[in-house]
Amino acid sequence: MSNEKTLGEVLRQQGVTRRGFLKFCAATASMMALPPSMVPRIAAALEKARRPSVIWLSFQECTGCTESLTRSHSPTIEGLIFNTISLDYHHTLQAASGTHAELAREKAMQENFGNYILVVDGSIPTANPGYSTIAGISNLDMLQDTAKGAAAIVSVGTCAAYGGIPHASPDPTGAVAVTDIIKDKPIINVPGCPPIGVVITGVLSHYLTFGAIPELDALGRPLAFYGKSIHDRCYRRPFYDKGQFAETFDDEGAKLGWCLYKLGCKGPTTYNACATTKWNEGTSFPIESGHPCLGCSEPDFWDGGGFYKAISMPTGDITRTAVYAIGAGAAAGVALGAVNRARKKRAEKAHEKVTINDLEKDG
Amino acid sequence: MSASFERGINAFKEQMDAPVAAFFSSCVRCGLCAEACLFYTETGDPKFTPINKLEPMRRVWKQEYSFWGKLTGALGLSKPVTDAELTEWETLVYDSCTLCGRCSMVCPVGNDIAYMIRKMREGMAASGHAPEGLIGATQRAVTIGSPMGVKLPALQAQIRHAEKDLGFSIPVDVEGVDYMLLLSSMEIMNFPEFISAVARIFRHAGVSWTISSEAFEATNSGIQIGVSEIAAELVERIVAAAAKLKVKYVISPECGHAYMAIRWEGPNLIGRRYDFKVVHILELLDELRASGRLQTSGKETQRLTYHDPCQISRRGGVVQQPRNLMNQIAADFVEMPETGTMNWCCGAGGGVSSNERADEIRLKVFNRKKKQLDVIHPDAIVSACSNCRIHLEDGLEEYEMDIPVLSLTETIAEHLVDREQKEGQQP
Amino acid sequence: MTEITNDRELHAALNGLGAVQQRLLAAGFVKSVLHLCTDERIARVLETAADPEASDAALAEALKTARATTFDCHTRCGSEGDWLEQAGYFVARAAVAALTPLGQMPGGIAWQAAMSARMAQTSKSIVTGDNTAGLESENQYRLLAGFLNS
Amino acid sequence: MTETELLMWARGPALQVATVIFLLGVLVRILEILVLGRKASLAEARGSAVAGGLRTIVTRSIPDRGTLQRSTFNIVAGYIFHTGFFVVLFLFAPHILVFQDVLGFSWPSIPTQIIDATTIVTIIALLAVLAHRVRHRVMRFLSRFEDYLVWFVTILPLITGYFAFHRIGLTPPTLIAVHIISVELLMVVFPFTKLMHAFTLFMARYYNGAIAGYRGVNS
Repeated sequence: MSNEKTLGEVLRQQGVTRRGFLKFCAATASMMALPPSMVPRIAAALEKARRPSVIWLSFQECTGCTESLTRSHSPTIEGLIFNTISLDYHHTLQAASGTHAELAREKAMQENFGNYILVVDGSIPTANPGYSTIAGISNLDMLQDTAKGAAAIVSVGTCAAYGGIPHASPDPTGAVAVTDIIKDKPIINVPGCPPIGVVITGVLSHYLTFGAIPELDALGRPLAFYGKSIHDRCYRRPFYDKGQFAETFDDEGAKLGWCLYKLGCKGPTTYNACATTKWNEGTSFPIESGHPCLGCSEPDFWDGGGFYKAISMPTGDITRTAVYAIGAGAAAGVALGAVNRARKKRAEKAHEKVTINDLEKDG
Repeated sequence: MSASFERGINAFKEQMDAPVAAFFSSCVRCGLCAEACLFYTETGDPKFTPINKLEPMRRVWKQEYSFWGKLTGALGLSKPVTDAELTEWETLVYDSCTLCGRCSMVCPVGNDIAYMIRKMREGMAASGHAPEGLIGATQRAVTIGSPMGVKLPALQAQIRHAEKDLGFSIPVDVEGVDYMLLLSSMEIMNFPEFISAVARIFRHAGVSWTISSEAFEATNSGIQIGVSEIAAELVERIVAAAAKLKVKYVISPECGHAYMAIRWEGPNLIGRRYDFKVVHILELLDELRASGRLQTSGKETQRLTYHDPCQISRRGGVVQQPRNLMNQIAADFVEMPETGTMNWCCGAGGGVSSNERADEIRLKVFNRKKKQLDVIHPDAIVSACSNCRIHLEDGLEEYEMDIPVLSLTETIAEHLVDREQKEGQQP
Repeated sequence: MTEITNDRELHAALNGLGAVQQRLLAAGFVKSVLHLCTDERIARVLETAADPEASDAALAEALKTARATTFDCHTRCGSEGDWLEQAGYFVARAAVAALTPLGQMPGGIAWQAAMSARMAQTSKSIVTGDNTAGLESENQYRLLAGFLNS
Repeated sequence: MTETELLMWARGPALQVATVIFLLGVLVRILEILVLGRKASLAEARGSAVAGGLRTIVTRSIPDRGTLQRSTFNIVAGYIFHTGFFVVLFLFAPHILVFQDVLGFSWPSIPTQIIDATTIVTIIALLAVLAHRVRHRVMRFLSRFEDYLVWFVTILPLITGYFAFHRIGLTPPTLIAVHIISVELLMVVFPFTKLMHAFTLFMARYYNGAIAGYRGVNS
């Protein structure tokens, strides 16, 4: 694919009007929590941006991230923007296969060395490189090799960002995140299982607009999308504050749309844009559909003690432990009490009668 | 044999029981008990904080009776109590605690601190840390029969004197009567009017009573110094006399700790129940009043207040009776602020008055009583304990307050309706 | 010729008297047992009490001294009692009664002085062992009768 | 250790251990007291010991007027922090969920805004209590290391809880883990310190009231 044309040219070729373009820029700005004054700058930058080469590597993954991306809002401005990059390598989407496919990757790497964007989905097995290979190349080797010439890396999905489900206990493959392997490149984590399509494109837009990676949180996520917790933006939040909770999935509270905290919602500890951006063309998001947030954009969300148990809940069976402890405590208490009684009895036995002649010490 | 540190520690161990353990376990060191103790409020010295007075005993409890204490003890992390510490605590346990139990009413977790001080004194006495004055009183109580050395001839002289004044005889060693009256040495020595007053009231009310020549002393130095065996011996004398005279009741006189000793501690000291009942003189008087057998005429017009002796009201439960009696004979009976079971101690109970070393502090802390009196300005104070009376007089003198102190029983006797009149009224 | 033969008459007669008269009589009661008190202060205050012309200020001062004396010689609870000292205490107490302003002593000032004087005598008799019960009261009856008849 | 591992440790093994130490310790302490026993009084009763004991358990929560006047600050601050602590502990929805998990039953929660405000007030009251302890001559005199330790482990869950609720400083799972660990610290320290008063005060009040009630006194 050619990457000679600017984004503006491509968009016009595709019949996108100036107005539609600006609308997209405004939407992007708002999504990234940028002030409206930034819209012209985004427009100008995108207008001039050259279609960058993008190499997409899929490791231990389920293709859910790609599904999210491709099935989102089609045909939409995100779809167009997708067309505006030069996706030079992507297992699922590229036409080429086998040797040709790998050649495409190598070619893109050579031609755009130092400038291409590397997108990774899926985690990297480290227990044994043979657990996941592409064209005989281990994921680890391929990642290290491809990362060398990348301008920036975008870890799409929780697996690439934090190890995700392959990393979940007992983690047979020794799955790790991109950040565990690559230390010398700017890396943007776009976690989620899957991430929201619009967020993926939004991150790319930002990079195209500003030529730099966006501001990230401590977990490497763009603050623009991951700056607020689901809980903070959740439309059911007032129920939480008022103490109105659904106790089961079919009780009155659930029907009335009360807070799902007691059903294990991870909203309070999950940072993502679901509650505002929503899914399926802004239709809804899991909580809106009556299901608690799983916390999929957080590290180790699979090992958080169960999807239907609140994050503050004991993981084990405390009741049983308590019963044993009470039993043992009762036995120990009675035993120690008996020792004390015996001690008192001994003291009583050792008592020597105090008479009026015993009230002063000798000497 | 003599007192020894080991015997003292052993006594501490003997004294531990569930209440003590619960109390020590519960203390959060909030310091509220300090504000309930006149020895703290009037000196401002935190060492007088009631719970601090128990510190050596608390450590013995912790080290001997709690698993955590035993564990730290085994690891050499806890410091055993020393004899020097007991010496240091001697003044806190005997000189600056009257066992008044006001702290026990205030403690938010419910610690009965006075209950524990009483127990702690067992160990202090056994370890030779009792004050000289109390040792002397205890020795006299056992050998002579009175802590003040009052012998039978002295009582007999007072009785003769009273009989002459009264014009009728006072029953001594009369078998088969209902009541046996006990007296405190203080009454025999300092307030012999009490004997006449009781005699007049009982004659008026038709109470059949007697005084025992073998056990007339009500006080019990044993419970003050903290030696249960001695206390028991003194109680046994009364029990024997009561049995000999076959009385139904034994009357505890106007004395605080005597009531505690004979009414509440007595049966537990001797390890068996009595065959008779113990009543406080005020209980009996109120009963006579209620049943109409005690009739008074006229009321004191002076502004009178009633000082609750701690062992009679807060620790003894005779709270309402004196008030009924006061209302019977006083037109202007006014309560001190914080009265009844919350009354402030005069500062000399619990053996403090027998202990010369405590003279200075007991007068100093009387200031608390002064503050109470300053609020109501009574013309006279009525009380029901010779020791309270003497100390109130002492304290009032010290603070240059001109308020007479009266005995409730004696004041009632002043208001008795004439016997002839009373008989005339009866149908 | 008035005669006083018992306490009831004594009490009634005493309380029928005025302040000065009561004080003078009370001083007489104290005087007859004064030898039982070793504290010189009591003898001094007694002079004031026996002075019909004594000023209120002098009386108040004397009362203060008498009171202080009682506190110095009473027997504390639990301390070893000495009946001779105790006799002195009752003399002092009688002096206090004598000097107390009328109406501030329940039972009357002369009456209380009489009672305390008797107790002083009884205290002494406890030591000496002689049966003096009643002697002091007879003496008081005579004193009062003499006073009333003079 | 990742933050999730820390959280899982706090919710899992650490909680198990803390529960065992807490319950075992508390039970031993209580039984050590009870088994020691006390002699029944042989004196004739004037009132009911049982009624007096039960009565004092309740009435001792209300200070007498004189004490309230003399120790107003101590009592008011004490009341606020105790009440606040219990409100936050027992009426915050996530806490109730934990109790429900262990006990099998639950009760209604109160709005989080109230919990939030209560937490602040409780923290302030605890700070005031500490200042009072350091400055008041009696409390300073009586205080030992244990008193400061107990204060620390009491205020810690409130502070960590506040931080966790508002997600201040660290990532939420870490904050929650720290909060849970601070509670576990409180549980572990509990049986070895005066924190035991939360249980033994009922015994102490009962005995106090029973001793007095037997004599016909309302203590």
